[in-house]
Amino acid sequence: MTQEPLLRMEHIGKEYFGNRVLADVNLTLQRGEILGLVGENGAGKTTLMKILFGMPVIKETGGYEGKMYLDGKEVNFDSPFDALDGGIGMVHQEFSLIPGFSTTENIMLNREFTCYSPLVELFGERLQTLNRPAMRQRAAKAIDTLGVRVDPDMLIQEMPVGHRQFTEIAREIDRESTKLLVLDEPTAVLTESEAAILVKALRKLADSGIAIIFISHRLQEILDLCDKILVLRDGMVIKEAPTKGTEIRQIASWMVGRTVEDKKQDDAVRVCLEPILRVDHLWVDMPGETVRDVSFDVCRGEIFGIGGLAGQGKLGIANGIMGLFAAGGAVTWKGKALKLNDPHGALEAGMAFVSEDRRGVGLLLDEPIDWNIAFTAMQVQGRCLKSLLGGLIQWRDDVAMASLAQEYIDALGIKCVSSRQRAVELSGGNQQKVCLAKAFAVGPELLFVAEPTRGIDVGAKKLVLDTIRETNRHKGTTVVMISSELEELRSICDRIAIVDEGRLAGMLSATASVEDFGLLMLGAGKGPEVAAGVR
Amino acid sequence: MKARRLVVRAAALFLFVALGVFLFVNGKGHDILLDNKTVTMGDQTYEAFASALISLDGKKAVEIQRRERLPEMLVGKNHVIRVEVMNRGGKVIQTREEKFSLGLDRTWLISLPMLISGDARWIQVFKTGEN
Amino acid sequence: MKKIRAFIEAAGLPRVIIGGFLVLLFAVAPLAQISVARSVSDTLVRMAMNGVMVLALVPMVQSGCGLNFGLPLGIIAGLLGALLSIELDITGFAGLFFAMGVSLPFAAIFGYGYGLILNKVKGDEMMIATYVGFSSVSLMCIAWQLLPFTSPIMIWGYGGSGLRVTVSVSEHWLHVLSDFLSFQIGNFYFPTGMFLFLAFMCFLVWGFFRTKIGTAMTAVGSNPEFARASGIDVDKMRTISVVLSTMLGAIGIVVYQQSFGFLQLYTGPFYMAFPAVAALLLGGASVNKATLFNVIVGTFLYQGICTMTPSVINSLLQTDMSEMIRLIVSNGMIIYALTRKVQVKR
Amino acid sequence: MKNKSFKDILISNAVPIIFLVLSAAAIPLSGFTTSYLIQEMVTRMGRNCFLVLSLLIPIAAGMGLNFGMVLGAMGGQIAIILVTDWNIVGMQGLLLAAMISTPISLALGWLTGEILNRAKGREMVTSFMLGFFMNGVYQFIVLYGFGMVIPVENHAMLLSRGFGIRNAINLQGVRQVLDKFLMVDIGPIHVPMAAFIVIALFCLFILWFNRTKLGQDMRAVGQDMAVAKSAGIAVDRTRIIAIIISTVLAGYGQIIFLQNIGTMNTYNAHEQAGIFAIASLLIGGATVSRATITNVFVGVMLFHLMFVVSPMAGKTLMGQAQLGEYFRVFVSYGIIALALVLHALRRRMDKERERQSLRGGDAPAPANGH
Repeated sequence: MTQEPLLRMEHIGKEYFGNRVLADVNLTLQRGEILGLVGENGAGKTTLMKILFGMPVIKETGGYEGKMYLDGKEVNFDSPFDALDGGIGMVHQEFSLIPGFSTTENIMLNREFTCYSPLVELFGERLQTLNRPAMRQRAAKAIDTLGVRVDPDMLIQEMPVGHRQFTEIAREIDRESTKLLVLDEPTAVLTESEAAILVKALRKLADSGIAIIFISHRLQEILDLCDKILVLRDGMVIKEAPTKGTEIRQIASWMVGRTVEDKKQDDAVRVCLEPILRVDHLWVDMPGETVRDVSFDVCRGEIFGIGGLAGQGKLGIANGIMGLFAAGGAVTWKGKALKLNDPHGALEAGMAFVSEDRRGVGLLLDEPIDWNIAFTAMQVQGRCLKSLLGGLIQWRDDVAMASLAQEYIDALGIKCVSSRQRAVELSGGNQQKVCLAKAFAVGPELLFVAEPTRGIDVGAKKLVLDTIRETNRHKGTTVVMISSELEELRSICDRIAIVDEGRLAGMLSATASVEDFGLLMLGAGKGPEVAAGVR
Repeated sequence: MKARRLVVRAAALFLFVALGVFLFVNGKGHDILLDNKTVTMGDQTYEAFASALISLDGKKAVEIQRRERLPEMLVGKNHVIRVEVMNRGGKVIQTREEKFSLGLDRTWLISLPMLISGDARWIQVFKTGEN
Repeated sequence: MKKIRAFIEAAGLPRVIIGGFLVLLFAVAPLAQISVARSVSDTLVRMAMNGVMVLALVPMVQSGCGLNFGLPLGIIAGLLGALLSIELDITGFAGLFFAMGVSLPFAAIFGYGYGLILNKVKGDEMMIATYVGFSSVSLMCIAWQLLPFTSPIMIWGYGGSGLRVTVSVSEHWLHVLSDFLSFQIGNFYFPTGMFLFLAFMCFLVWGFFRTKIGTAMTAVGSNPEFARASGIDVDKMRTISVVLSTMLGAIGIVVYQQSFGFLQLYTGPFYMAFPAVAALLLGGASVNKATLFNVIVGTFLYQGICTMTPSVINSLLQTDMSEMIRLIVSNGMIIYALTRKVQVKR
Repeated sequence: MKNKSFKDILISNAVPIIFLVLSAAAIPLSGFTTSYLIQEMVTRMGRNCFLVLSLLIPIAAGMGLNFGMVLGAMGGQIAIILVTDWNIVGMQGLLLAAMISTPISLALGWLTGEILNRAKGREMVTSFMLGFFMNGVYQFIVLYGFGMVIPVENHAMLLSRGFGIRNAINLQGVRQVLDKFLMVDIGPIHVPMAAFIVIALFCLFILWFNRTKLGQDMRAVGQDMAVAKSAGIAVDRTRIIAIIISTVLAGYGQIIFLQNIGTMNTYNAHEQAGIFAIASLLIGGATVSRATITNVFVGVMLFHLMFVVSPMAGKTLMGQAQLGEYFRVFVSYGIIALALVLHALRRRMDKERERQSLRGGDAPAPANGH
């Protein structure tokens, strides 16, 4: 008779607004077992954990399918607090610590030990005074359990990142009821030595009977730490395997291995005529997408892809060159040095950018479509303006704006009531088309497109990609496309560079094997042979 | 536990209100008019006397002459008045001490002749506009 | 029922309530032996008097700098212009336009500095604007004492030093704008000149927001990140809007003064921003979106309440409640706008 | 290293130091004697510290300067009007005023808290406007309520029309009862001990409060609302409690202030209470996000030193006392403006630094050169 597993998830599925993100996921976890959960961005890892943790967003978007059992009892958490009570601790990617509090105060946050004070009878529980010595003792014990050295009295804001991570884990395991700990990319911010300490600490925890779900992109860690791995791709379980006997290469191919059925439409071998854009030692300070040192060339007329996992810096490249975030290094455009940190200069030089942050940067949500499409062209190139008083005053030409907008509404098939409709009222796909139209309206020689298909439905995805290809083929626009979806890049690009930890991990032809890409993305394949093509 | 807390809170609220009432009564300032005029109440006439020393609550005495009306201030409810009637030579000829308590009205009139004669109506609420 | 709800939604609840209240006031005015024609006329005069100052808030709202509680800065510039024009003894239209003309460079300089500050404190503009306004007014209190003006109209005759608290414009340009082309029918007086001027200023602002820069400014207010990505210098646009707001404030106070008859120095400009802000919000503007329509409707409603409550309520209830009603309506309006869910996007 | 920390101390205490220097320069110009100045300072400390202390708790809860404290002051004033009318005198009157102000301030504080929870991120400007708004309501109550709805016995307090409180009322019943209760003479200086004892008790309360669970929760909420919420702290409720405490205490503070002055400016005493208290706190070196008890004492002292000295210094310097008076008004507003600007700048710099730390350690140094 087998022991009832600690956690059993059966046939879990989830749809967001008709968009399926998880389908039929099964998972079991024994006490003291460590499960490595891997998958590309958007594979459904986070959603799965949100379901487990009872995040309100799941309920608000219509709940989930399937059943969860904890200790053999069916559970359905209404809120993260229920999940905590149920014995699930979660360490999120972003720190959830109070910066001005000490380690002890953070570990004991809202679970402080208190002493009775008579005023409680009058004004309620919260007028008890804190029992700091007891708190400190308890916190020190929790830190000890991890087997690390963290000063219980040090303020979080003065701590190295690694210690913050330990503090957060200590808080989760300090709860008496914690049976299962979920760690979402805990090592992403750690140095290698810190990560090693963490891995050791987690092992120790598991030995004490706590089950752990460990999410990471660093496959070596997964192999070192976990008992078994679960690979998710496109919301489905691709593979469940014990770590013993599994190799990084295998995992990588499971993760990214979609068969390329999408044959290239024009297979003519395209040769690089001349580099139109030359990037030397670029660094970009974009929060969460830091670029450290990147050099590459883009050829005139090609579609150049930049791939890599989220947070590795691929988005930073475009944002940096377009002047949206502080950048340094040298960028040469058509033989001339491009001034960095100057969005106007980049636009004037003939580049355009479709931002990944559609609603934040890409659109004027409260303004009509024609404003959105014509604005950049008007401001940079003086289009859609009419001169009054002999050019003294430049007035907005609403008619010209409307006709320009209409042109793209027709060309891209933007579904809207009229060009006066406000952008906020459009669907995601149509908003993306408006963003593209805005970039096209400038008539760029080089177009940066970042995550063009994020958050839009399948039909719209194809349309958007086709539009990009069309522009490249017929207008001769050079395109730099940045995407987390490798398949998308492979279907449209000529060459693809993979970025890892703010540096170029390698550059491959779009026809290279999926495994090679996977290895580069996971930072496991740094070697001379794949690094060919990197200048 | 819950019940105890409720009781404690109710008691505190009660104490709060009680203290308020206590302060209200005990801290109320009253204007007292000491009156040494001849008054006629019904068929009875009380003659004012030449002068008297009056002490309220044992404080230093003040002297009042015939047909005078002196304002004094008292705080709280219960008080003692002591009147020493003097003859023309300044000699005390009669002493009388009375306890009295004041209601919530602000201004009170004490008729000294009536007090000395023992008429119970010696202290009355003084209404502005009358007299 | 549905139609009514839709109407309320479209017009905004406060506007409906205040509008209804105003209609009620006009309706009961005859009962209180108040001439409706006279009241309407008063309302219009005050509306034209204050219109430009309310208009002065629009550029900053549109560029995302929030409500310009720092309007006193513009008012100070306007006062300087007006004082100079009186000092030089220029009368009539010449004096009025001289005052405006001279106040503009002052306003531009003040606005520029003020804009620089506001660019450094994005997100906290309103509170800082309020105190920049307050402290500049109190600083000018010192200046009014020290500035070497000599015209006997404005300095204390004896026993005091510095400028008077109120300086009359009656010998220079009282009502020159108000009376321009004005007409009177019975009790009804219409200050045509002021309305023409207000219309002209509105036209200028309207025209400005149709220019390339004006369009860019609107985009900055709507989404600064978008504007930056389109190559717009966001800080520059914000500075321009602040300068513009300050300049309009300067012109606004001169218009106000020629109708009011006095310059109010010292603590006079202290609280002048609040009625203007309340009027704009009453007109349906939000913290980050305002139109000329909001200006006109808001000023009319607000000044209507200010004109009607003293006369009607006083004569009906025999008490003067107007000041409180004004305080409650105007500040209540501002709080309502601040606590609305739709907040300034950053 | 040591040099740097000295410089840091100078920078972080720039505001109080500047004021100290300014006042030091102005004292000889004013011509006041030392003993006069000390007496003034002692009196004014006793009068104002309580009001300023009431600002501390919302700052700890991350709600900035509580411009809504004027609501508490209004509550205190209404209580004082009632007590004066009922002619409850002496210590009893003072205590009763405090007791009456409590429920009023409680309600007003709750209202403020509710409204501020709807305006997160712009608490200060909202509480500021709320002060103006409630000023209208206060006027309504005092000008019409008293004598019409609330019976007033003492007709001397009413306007001649028969209702509404006069512009200035005489608080003879409670005048300086707290100050005189335990007046101790130290040399030529009269020290109102009782007032200082009350203030000391308040300080102890704050210190004790900081050690309670509620105080801990407030600091957590003040530093990071989202984290506090995810840890299960009732953020909105905690914020409301912070404002309620501040409002109630501001009511007491205003009562203490008024008993010292002895007369009340019915229609603007509360406005001044707010502005002077906030300016004092800031002059003491506090910021919008951090204030200590020391800031309060230093601030009250420096602010009032300037307040006393500047008219006479103005007179000596320029021949006009009026100038000095304008100057101190300017300083009150100017210091608030400056503190707000500095706060905004610092917040921006912190954000910047946060980002710098995200930047890879081996990235080329930014800013210079590029």
